[in-house]
Amino acid sequence: MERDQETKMATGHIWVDIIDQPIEWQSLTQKVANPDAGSHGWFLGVTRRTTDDRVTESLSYEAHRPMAKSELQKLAEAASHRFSLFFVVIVHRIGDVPIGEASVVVGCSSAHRAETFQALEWIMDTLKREVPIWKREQYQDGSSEWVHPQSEH
Amino acid sequence: MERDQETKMATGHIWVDIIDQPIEWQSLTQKVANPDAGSHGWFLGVTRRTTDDRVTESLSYEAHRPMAKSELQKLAEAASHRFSLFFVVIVHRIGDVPIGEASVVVGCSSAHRAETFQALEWIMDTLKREVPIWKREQYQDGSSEWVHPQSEH
Amino acid sequence: MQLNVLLFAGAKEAAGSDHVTIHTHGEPTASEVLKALEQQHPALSDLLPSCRLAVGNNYVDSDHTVTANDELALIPPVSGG
Amino acid sequence: MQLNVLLFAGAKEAAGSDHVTIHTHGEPTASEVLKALEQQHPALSDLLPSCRLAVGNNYVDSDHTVTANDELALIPPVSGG
Repeated sequence: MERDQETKMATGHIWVDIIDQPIEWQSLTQKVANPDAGSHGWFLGVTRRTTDDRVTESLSYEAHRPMAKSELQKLAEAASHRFSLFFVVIVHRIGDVPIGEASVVVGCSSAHRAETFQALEWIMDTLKREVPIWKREQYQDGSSEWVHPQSEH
Repeated sequence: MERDQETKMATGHIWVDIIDQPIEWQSLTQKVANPDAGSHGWFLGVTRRTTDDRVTESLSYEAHRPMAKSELQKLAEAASHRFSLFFVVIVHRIGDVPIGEASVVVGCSSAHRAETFQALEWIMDTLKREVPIWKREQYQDGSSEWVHPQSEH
Repeated sequence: MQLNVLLFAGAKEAAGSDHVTIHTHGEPTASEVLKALEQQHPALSDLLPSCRLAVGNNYVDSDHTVTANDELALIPPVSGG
Repeated sequence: MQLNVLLFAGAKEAAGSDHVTIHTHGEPTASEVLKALEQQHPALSDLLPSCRLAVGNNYVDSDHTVTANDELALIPPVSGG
């Protein structure tokens, strides 16, 4: 993947990134390979057309970029430790993310599949609570709004 | 993907296959796309080097092929219904599967991530119980054995 | 009646063949097929208690009646994935 | 003391700026920073009760003491993923 060196954070078995372009996640899939890994898992969060009854035109994401990168790194390290992962990849895209494209890609590998599934869910749940990234819904009716879930705190 | 037409089973939003070559799963990833899908998930079961204390040289899989294809199709349909999936992909490789290569790839898409995670786990659990495919462990010490888990029935 | 039963994996290895033939009186149930396999092919007896029977592409219950042209398969505990 | 606070998303939109300045007596705690934001920037008052304060790359507790060169950020409820 060609990318600005400064935006990458690779520490041993962890790869986190915040990028402004489409996530070329297929180039990430080789990272999780390990001869002792029996299980690889990937999750992609994708912009969808409908939220409740409203039709989304596009989503746009903003980040407190240095802090978000730091939080992703901490999150990946915590997941790696907690679920004995061989590799963790978390890449979040910011800026406009059209329908059908991924805003976030999470991948990991572990000895057995139970840890892979648990880790993917835990990473996504924690990311959505802790990482300073915000989504702006741009609706087809012309309105738009920042999404600040009030139930989270 | 270039492949023998007869071995494919594509029914609307379902794609199951049993193949004798490496699984080119990246060519499968576009199948799950859907404008109303907010979540895509993938699981890869990969040959690992160690099982308990023994070192694996390779794994080899055998299938009751027509029945296994039929069972995969039923499994994909059941998962699609149960978890409201937009798409389900299940591909199992048979024959020798070297260390680091995938013996099975499962992918799906749904509106929200909860269903994606639940579906991947359920498909793998059910596949390992119901689909007539068998694994032969070829150990580095020269011995080999068919794996017939006795606790499953 | 003479019936052909497909064998796989450990069952194939134990019998030294990818199928065996059994002889039954009339149309047997699935459990009678398994019993005939045990009596007529003792090499399978270790694995048989954990096996299921399939007709065509489907598992069948123990009281399912087998007919002459059914394609039978002995399914030892599976280990795909 | 004069402190600069970075704003994001709905907070940035409400204030019409990607940062605001607050004035405090001495080195305030994080909760005193939030209080000062409410008093000195009423446009933020709707969102403030659900916001957290970050210093540098870390969330801080309400009793954390802020010093002159800290980079402060107001973090409204996040919605990434």
